[in-house]
Amino acid sequence: MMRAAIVSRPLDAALLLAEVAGDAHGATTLFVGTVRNTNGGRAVSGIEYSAYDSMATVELQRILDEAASRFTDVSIVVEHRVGTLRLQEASVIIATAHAHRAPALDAQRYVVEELKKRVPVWKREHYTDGTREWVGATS
Amino acid sequence: MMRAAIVSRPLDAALLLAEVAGDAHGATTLFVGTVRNTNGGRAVSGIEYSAYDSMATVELQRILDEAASRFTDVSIVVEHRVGTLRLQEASVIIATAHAHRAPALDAQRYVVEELKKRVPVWKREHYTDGTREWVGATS
Amino acid sequence: MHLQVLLFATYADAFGATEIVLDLPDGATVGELVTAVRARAPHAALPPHPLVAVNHAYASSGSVLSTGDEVALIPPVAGG
Amino acid sequence: MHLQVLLFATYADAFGATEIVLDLPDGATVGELVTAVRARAPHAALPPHPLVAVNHAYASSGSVLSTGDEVALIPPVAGG
Repeated sequence: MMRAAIVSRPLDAALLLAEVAGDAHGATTLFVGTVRNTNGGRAVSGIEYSAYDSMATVELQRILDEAASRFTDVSIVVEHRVGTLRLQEASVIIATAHAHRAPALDAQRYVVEELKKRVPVWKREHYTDGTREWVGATS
Repeated sequence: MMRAAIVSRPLDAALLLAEVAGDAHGATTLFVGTVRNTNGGRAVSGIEYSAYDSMATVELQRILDEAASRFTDVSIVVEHRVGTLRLQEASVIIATAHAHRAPALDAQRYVVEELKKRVPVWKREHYTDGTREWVGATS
Repeated sequence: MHLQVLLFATYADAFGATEIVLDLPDGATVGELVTAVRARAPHAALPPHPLVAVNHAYASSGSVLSTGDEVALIPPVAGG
Repeated sequence: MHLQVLLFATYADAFGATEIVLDLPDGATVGELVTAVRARAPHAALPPHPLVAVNHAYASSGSVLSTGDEVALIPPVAGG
């Protein structure tokens, strides 16, 4: 099971967990990126995510292909949401599963780090004072 | 939020995710250990987990204390189930959350690795041929 | 050849557009395209060596462009 | 002093009990307790240096025991 998508609806952790589940797996992991209430000392009210959708999907798929060759028989599902998200809403969820824990955890780490470096998604933070700013660095 | 427990009821990933959630967190992780259908080439029908309950709880708490001092402001909830579990049922769930992804992921890894080494829990696999065997090595 | 160049996030803001069209000689490279884009909006916040994607894959500045290529200038990414 | 020693998993199977009671001299160490346990069931599968917990914490073989201590012999753990 390998699937990557850019979506504009709320993400559902339980669905992604179920999607990678299988009785050959002994370890399942989840990474959930959420909108937090401060950044650089400023009070955040929400984050607007935008993507170069077509390339982002392809680049995520490339990352999964790389993970598949590094971590044989791993299952991975990743969804990144775009649009304006409120505090605590999930912007990205990565689910991995494998017979053993080390490849499941290594694949999780690999996908999140590569995603942060390579996938063309941008965010503009909305602050409680009404201002907005593009965020250049990943957090 | 730091909590560790040995329990004899089914584990609920969504509840543990919700328990560590907070709007100061940008990253949440989950590790789910599940019963898989083979081990060492033998067909497994279930696993019976037992624990030295009182010490296991204390040892888990020690691991969380260590994680708290290594990964400042991390939230962690861990539950390990005992009893006889069927295929795909969760034996352990670790949820972590932090403002940033690196400490959330590092804490997840730390807790799962220390748990495997130190927490007094044992498992006896039940095979589809009706035999049972204590499992010495972790998987 | 005519090339459409997609712009996103800060680059789109800087150019006031999400897409611009350039006329470049056949055989132009990614590096030459970047020079042409910068010449067109000299005061915009486009760095000398931005990330460029051609047909949904990152491309080096020496890559040769062809008519019909989907070119995009990629600001520093910040997903997750 | 009387000491109750908890047994689990393979050790419980080997001894046919989840708990045994030993009579040891005051000031006995964890190592001396292990020797006494092994002498009591010489053919049981208890290694020379098993993990031992005293009052819910792993203890070294030199640790001195006291009346009332909760002692447990810990087979190789396999949780998760």
